[in-house]
Amino acid sequence: QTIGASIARFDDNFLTVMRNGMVEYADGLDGVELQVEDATDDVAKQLDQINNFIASGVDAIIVNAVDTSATQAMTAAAEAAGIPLVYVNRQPINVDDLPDNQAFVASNEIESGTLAAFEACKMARAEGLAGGASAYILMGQLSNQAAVQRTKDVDDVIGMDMCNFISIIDRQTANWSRDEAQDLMTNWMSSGEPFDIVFANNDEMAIGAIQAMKANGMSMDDVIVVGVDATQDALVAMQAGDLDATVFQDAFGQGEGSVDAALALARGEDVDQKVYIPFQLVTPANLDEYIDRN
Amino acid sequence: MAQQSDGIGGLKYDKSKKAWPNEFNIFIALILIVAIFEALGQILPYMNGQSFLFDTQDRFDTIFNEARLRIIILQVAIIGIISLGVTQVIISGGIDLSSGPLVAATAMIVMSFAQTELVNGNPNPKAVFGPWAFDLPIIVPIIVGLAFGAMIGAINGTFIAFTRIPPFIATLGMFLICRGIAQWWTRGQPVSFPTEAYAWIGSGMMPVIWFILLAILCHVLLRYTVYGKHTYAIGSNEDAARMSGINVKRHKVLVYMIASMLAAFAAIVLSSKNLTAQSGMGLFYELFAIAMAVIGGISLTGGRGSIIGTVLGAMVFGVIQSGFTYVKLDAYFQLMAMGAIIIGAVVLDQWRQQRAASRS
Amino acid sequence: MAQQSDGIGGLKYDKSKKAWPNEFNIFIALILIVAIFEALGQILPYMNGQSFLFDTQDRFDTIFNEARLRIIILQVAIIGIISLGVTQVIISGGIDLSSGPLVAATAMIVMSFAQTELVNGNPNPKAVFGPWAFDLPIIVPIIVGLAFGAMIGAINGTFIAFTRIPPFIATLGMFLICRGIAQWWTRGQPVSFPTEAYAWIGSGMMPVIWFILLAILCHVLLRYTVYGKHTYAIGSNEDAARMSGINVKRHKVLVYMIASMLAAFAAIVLSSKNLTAQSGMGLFYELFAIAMAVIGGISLTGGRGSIIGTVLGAMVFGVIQSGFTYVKLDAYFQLMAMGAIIIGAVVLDQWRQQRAASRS
Amino acid sequence: MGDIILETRDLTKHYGGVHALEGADFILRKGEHVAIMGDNGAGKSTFVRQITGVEQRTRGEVIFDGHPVHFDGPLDARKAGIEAVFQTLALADHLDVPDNLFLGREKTFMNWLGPFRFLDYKGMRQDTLDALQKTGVKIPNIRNTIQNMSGGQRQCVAIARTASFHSKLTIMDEPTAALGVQETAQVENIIRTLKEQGEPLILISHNMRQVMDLVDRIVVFRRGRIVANLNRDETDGQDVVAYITGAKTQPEYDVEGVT
Amino acid sequence: MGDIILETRDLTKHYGGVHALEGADFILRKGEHVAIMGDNGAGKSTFVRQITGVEQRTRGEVIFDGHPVHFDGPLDARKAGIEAVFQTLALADHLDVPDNLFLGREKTFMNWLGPFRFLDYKGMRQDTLDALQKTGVKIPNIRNTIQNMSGGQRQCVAIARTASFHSKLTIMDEPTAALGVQETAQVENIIRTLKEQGEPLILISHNMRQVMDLVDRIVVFRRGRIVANLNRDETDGQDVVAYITGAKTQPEYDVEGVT
Ligand SMILES: Nc1ncnc2c1ncn2[C@@H]1O[C@H](COP(=O)(O)OP(=O)(O)OP(=O)(O)O)[C@@H](O)[C@H]1O
Ligand SMILES: Nc1ncnc2c1ncn2[C@@H]1O[C@H](COP(=O)(O)OP(=O)(O)OP(=O)(O)O)[C@@H](O)[C@H]1O
Ligand SMILES: [Mg+2]
Ligand SMILES: [Mg+2]
Repeated sequence: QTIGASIARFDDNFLTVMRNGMVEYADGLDGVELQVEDATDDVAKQLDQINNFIASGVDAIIVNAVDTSATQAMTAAAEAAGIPLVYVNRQPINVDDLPDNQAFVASNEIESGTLAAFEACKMARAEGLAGGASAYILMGQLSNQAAVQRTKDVDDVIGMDMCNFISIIDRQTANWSRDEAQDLMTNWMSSGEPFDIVFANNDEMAIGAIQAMKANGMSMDDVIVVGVDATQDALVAMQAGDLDATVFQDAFGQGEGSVDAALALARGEDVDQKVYIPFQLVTPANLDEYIDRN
Repeated sequence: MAQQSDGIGGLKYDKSKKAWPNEFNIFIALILIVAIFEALGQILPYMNGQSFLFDTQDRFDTIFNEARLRIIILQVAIIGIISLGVTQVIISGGIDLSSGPLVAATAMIVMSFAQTELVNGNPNPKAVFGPWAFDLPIIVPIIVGLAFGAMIGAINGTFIAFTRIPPFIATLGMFLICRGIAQWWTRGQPVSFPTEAYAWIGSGMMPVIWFILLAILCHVLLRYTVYGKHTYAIGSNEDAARMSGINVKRHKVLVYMIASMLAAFAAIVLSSKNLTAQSGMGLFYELFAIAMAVIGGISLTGGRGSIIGTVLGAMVFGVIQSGFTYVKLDAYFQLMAMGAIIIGAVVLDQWRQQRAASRS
Repeated sequence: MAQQSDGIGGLKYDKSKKAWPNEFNIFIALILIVAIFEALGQILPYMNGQSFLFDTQDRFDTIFNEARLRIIILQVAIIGIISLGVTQVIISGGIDLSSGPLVAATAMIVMSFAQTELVNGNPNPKAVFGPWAFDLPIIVPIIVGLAFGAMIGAINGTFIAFTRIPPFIATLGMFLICRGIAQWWTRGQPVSFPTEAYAWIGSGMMPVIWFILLAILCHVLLRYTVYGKHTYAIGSNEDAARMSGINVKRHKVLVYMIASMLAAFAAIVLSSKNLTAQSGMGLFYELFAIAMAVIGGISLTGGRGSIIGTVLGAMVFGVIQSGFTYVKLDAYFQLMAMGAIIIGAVVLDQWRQQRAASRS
Repeated sequence: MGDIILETRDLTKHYGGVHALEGADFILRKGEHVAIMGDNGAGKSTFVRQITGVEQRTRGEVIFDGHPVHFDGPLDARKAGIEAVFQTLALADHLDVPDNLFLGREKTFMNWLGPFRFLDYKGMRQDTLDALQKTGVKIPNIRNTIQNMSGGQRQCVAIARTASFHSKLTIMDEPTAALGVQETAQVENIIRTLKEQGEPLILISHNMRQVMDLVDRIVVFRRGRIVANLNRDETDGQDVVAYITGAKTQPEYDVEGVT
Repeated sequence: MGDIILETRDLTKHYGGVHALEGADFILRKGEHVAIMGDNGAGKSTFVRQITGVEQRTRGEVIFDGHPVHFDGPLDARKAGIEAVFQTLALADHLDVPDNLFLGREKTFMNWLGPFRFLDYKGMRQDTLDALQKTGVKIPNIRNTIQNMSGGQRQCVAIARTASFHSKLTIMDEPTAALGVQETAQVENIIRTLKEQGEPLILISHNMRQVMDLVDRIVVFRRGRIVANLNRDETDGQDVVAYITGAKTQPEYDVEGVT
C-alpha cells in the first residue's frame, strides 16, 4: 500500500520528529510505502501535492496542514477522488464535518501556549513577584497559526485575575529562529529595562533568549523563561537550569497514529474520526520522563 | 511576407538558414524531461511499470492519465499568471521581487470582501468586517483586488521611473511592505469561507483557463502593440528609447502596474482555489515566477524574451513537480534535483543558442 | 598626487569641484536614520525620554549606550560577511542567490564535525557521526566548511563562466540544491552541542571582529589588486574585458569561490554563535546580503560599488533593526517601515548622485 | 528676429570640474546650414546635448523658433520639431531595423486602444526600405537585430530615422564617421536635399572637404568655447584648421584665459 | 614563406543566412602595411574578428607566423602577438583611462601574490600620460571614467592601448573615424612609426587620402568577398572606388555570382 504524506515544513524541529516517527513506523510495516513531501509552509503547494498524490493513485493521504483553515479544499479534493485522508498534528477547521473516510490525529493548539504561560505565572508567584512582574513575548512567524495562537494564549493567561500582575513590555517576532531571538533579546536588554519573564512561542527562541541573556551576564535564576515543544536542546537547557518550563507533545506517537489511521481507512475499516493527543507540561521536576522521547 | 523584400542594396540572404526560434529549445527540454520520467517509470523496479503520462490502470476514458495532465498545468497556473507580468517587467529591463508578498496581501484583502454570511448554517467565524461585507457581489472583491494591485504597481513604477532607484530595491522594499500589510490586515489570522460565486473563480480547472486567456492576451500585447514594442525598446536600450522620443517614465509605470495587476489576479484565483487567504501565502512565488521566465529564455538584462517562452518555462516546472511525486523521489532530493534540472534546462538552451549562432 | 598631472593636452580642470564619493551619501542617510530614532525617543510619550545611542541611565562608563552600539553591529555582522562576497559578485556583473541556503548547508555539515562528547555530563544526544568525530580540533570543521564553500562557489562559477547561463539561474538552482543538502544531511534534525573551542568562534563580539577583518581584506583586494581591477572591468563591460585579454572565465570562477567561502565562513560563525545548526537557517539571507550591497551604492548591472559602501549598508540595517525594537514598533509595521526605509535610503542616494552630477 | 530658428545665449555646461561648454552664443537662421568643427573633446556633442535636452544645462538660454525653451528630454525637443542624430546613435540593440526607424512614432491602427494600439508592421517595413534606399546602405536582412549590424549600417539606420521625418531643425553629430565612400556620398545628397527644402541643419563633422562642400557657415569650438564664426565663402581649410588648433582666434571671441 | 606573417585561406563566416565573409584568401608580409577598404557591411570587421578569435569561423584557415592558429578568443590572439583596435573599441565604461589602457596587463608589484598582486597605480598613470601624448588627444582629467569621454577621446584611448605595446601584428579597424583633424594627423604619425619599426599592420579605413598616404597595398572587400588586391603605387583613388562600388573586379577574384 502507498501512503502519501504532506508535511507543513521540513525545517521545523518538532515536525521533523513527527515525520521521523511516521517514516520509521512505516518502514517497519510490511508492504507499506510512505512518500513524504515538504509543503514548505505554502498552502497552495500543499493542495497541489495532494492532487499529485491523487494523480499517482496512492491509497491514502496524510496531511499536516500548513494552514488549518485551508483544509476544506483538501478534503474536497480527496473526497472527489475517493481517497482516504488523515489530518495529523493540527486540527482542521472542518473537523466537525469530515466525510467518513477522513480522520484526524491531533492536539488542540490552544493547550500548549496556555500550559506554558500558566506555569510561568505560577512560578512568578512562587518567587514573590505577585506585586508586579514584567515580561517579553518572543513570537513565531506572524503568518503562522501556531504563533498567533500561542501568543493569544499568553494574553489570555495574563488576563486571568490570578496572573494579571504580569505586564508585557514588548512583543516582537523572531520567526521561530534561535538567531533572531538572540539578536532581539540583546536589543531589548540594551534599553536597560528590567524584566522577569520571557514567553517564547517555541523552544528555539527561548534558547536564543537564554544565550543572549547569559552573554550579557544575567543570572538565569532571576528570569523565568518558558518555551513550547520540548526539543532535545530545550531539555538539555532545562537540565542546566536555564529553561524553566516547556510543553511536550508526543510527536513520535502522532506520526505513528496517523499512519495507522491511514492504513485502516485504506482497508475500509472504521476508525475513530477524532483522536486527541494531549499536551503535557515539562518542568525540571518531571524532566527525566521526557528526556529521551522527542 | 515576400522574401526578397527583407534585404536592401541587393545583398544575398540565405533564407533557408533562418535561425529557429529560441522557444523551440525549451520545448525540446520539456519533451526530454517528460521522456526521462516516462523512462524512469519503466526502469525503476518499485514503480511497477506505472506510466507518467499514460493511463495504465484504466482509470480514465482516454489513454492519458488525465489527472496527471490536469495537475501538471494546474499547479503552475497561478505562479504562471504572475510570471506573465514578471516577463514584461524583465523585458523592460526591470525586475519585480514584490509579487509573492503582493499575492499574500491581495489575497487577505480580497477575501475580506468575499465573505459568506453562513458557514454550514452557522455564522461565519472568520469575518473581517461587519455584516455589510457579507455576500457582496463577486465583482466587489475582484475590483478591490485589481485596484490594490494597480496601486502597488503604480508605486513601484513611479519610484523606479522617477527616482531612478534600481528596480531590485524598489520592489524589495515593496516585498517587505506587502508582507507587512498581509500580516497586519488581520494580525496574522487566516481568512476563510468565501461566497460560492467567489469560490468558482479558482475551482476545478478554472486557474488553467485564466492562465491561458491571460497568456494569449499578454502575447498579443507584447508582440503586436505599441505597448509591447516600447517595452522591448526600453529594455534593450533605455537611453536610446528616451532619445527616440518614447515616454520612458510613463511606460515603466504602466509595465509595473500591469505586472502587479496580474499578480493581484493570481491572488484572487489562489485564494479562491484554496478557499482561504493566509498572510504567509506566496512564499518564494517571486523567485519561481522569475525562474519560469528565465527558463523560458528571457534575458535578465532586458530587451529579449517572450510569453510563449514563459508559458513553456511554467510547464517545465509543472512537469518536474509532478514527475518527482510520480517517481517517489525523497523530498530532500527533490530540491536538489529541481535545482539541477533548472540549471540543466537553461544550459541546454544556451548551448543550442550558441550552436545556432555559430552554425554555418 | 600632483594635481596638474591628471589632465592631458593642457585642458583646464577645476579640482575644487571634485564630486564627493558616493559612500558619503549613504553615510548621511545613516546619520539621518539615527537622528530620527533619537528624536522619536524624545517625542514619543511612552518612551520616557530614553535615548537611542546615549546612556541615560548611567549604566556604562562612556556617554554611549554601549550595549546598543554593540548589538547594532553584532546583529548584522554575519549577513555582513556574506554581503562582502555578494558585493564582489555583483561588481563582476553577476548575482548570488545561493548564499542563504549555502549558510544552512555549511552549518549542518560543519557542526557535525564540531561535536563535543559530553553534554552536561551526559553523552551527546545529537552526534551525527560515530565517536571518531567527537572533540576534533577546531581546524577540522573550519577546513571542511571552507572547502565545502569553495566547492559550491566553484560549481556556481564554472556554470556561469563556461556555459554562459545567467547567474540568476545558476545560483537559484544552487539555492535549491543547498537547501536540499541542508535538509538531507540529518533528515532535518538540528545539530547542536559543539566543542568549546568551536563555540569561541562566534562568542561575544567575535562576529564583529571577523566582519571587520574580512571587510578590510576585501576592501584591499578590490581596490588595490589586479583581482579587484579585473572584477570591476568584467562587470563594466565583459566583452571589453575579454578583448583586453583578461581571462574572464577563470576570473569569474574565482569571484564566486571567494563569495561562497565568505558565506561558508559566515555559516561557521553563525552556528558557533547559536550553538546549533538547523536546516532552516539563513532564510532570506541572500536577499538581505544583496540589499545591503545595494543600499551601499552598488550597481546591479555591475562595474560599480565598494566594500565601504556595503559596510555602511549593513550598518543601516543594524540601526533600523535596533531602532525598531527601541521604539517598540509593532511587528507588522516593522516590515512595512523597513521596506520604506530601504527605498528611502536609496532614493536619497540617487537624488544626491543626480544633484552631484548636474552640479554647476 | 523672425528669421532666427535657434539661438543660444551664454550656454554653459560643467561636469563637476570639467568645463565642457562655456558661454556659447550661437545663432542659426531659417534655411541655413551650419557646421560645427573642433578637436576631440572641444564640446561639440555637449553643445548638442544641451540644446536637445538630453542633459540639463548649467546655465544659459536656448531660444528655439522665437521662444525660450528648456526641454526636459529629447522627447520634448522632438515634439518641438528638432530631429537629431546623436553621436552614440541611440539605437535599441535587440530590435530590428524597422522597429528602430519608427521607434516612438510607430505606424499603427486601431488607435483608440491608446498605448495598446496595434502596430502596422507591413507599412513600416515598406517605408523602411524606402528610407534606407536613400542612404545607399546595403543590409542583407532588415529583420536582423541592430546589434548584428556593422558600424556603418547602424549609422545609416540612425540617419534614415532622422531624414524620414520633417522637422524645423535637424542636427547631425558626425553622421558619416563610420560610412563608406558610397554611403557618405548618399548622405551628403540627403543633406543637399534638406538645403533645397529650406530645412535648417547643424552638422558636426571632422571632415573638412565635406564641410566645405555642404554648409554656409562654420563655427569652430575649442576647449569648450566658440572661437570662430566663418562664412564658408570667406575662408578655406587651412584657415579653419588654424582656428581649430588654436593658432588663431577671432578677436570678438578672444576671452581672457583662452589660449 | 618565411616572410609571411599572416595568411588566411578560404576564410568564411556565415551568420545564419547572412554570408558576411566568403572564401577570403589574404596574405600579409612582415613589415608590410595593408589597407582594407569596402562599403559598409562588406565584411571587413568580420574578417578581423575571425583572425583575432573574437568569433569562431565557419570554415577556412588562418596561418599566423608560420603556424595554423585557431584562437579561442582575443586573449589567445594577443598572447600570440596580435594587437587590435576593434571598431567597437572594447573599453570598460566604468573604469578610468589608465585602468583601460593597462587592462589585462597591469603594472604590479608583489607578484608572488598571483591574482591578488598589487597594482602600481603611480607607474600606470605616468605611462598613460606618455602614451596619450602621442595621439595628440586632449583630456581634462584621465581619472574620469571612460563613459564620460567624448567619442574621439575614447577612440584615442583605444589606439594608445594598442600602440603602447610591441606586437608582431597590429590591426586597426577604422581608428580615426571619430578623430579630429589634429588627432588624425597624430595617429597617422603613430602608424608611420610602426612602419619605420618594421611592424606589420592591417588598417581598415574609409578615408581614401589616409589610405593612399600610409599603406603599401590595398585590399578591397565587396559583399563578403575580396575583389581586388592593389599596390598603392599602381592605383589611384578613382580606381579603388571603382572596385568598391562594383564597377570593376579583378579577374582573379571574379567568381561566378558576384556582381
Ligand atoms: N558626462 C560627462 N562627465 C564628465 N565629463 C564629460 C562628460 N561628457 C563629456 N565630458 C567631457 O566634456 C568634454 C567635451 O565632450 P564632447 O563630447 O562635447 O566633445 P566633442 O567635441 O563632441 O568631441 P568628439 O569630437 O570627440 O566627439 C570632453 O573633455 C569630455 O571628456
Ligand atoms: N552577429 C551578426 N549576426 C548577423 N549578421 C551579422 C553579424 N555581424 C555582422 N553581420 C552582418 O555581416 C555583414 C558584414 O559586417 P561587418 O561588420 O564585417 O561589415 P564592415 O565591412 O565592417 O562594415 P563597416 O564599414 O560598416 O564597419 C553585415 O551585413 C552585417 O549586417
Ligand atoms: Mg562628439
Ligand atoms: Mg566594420
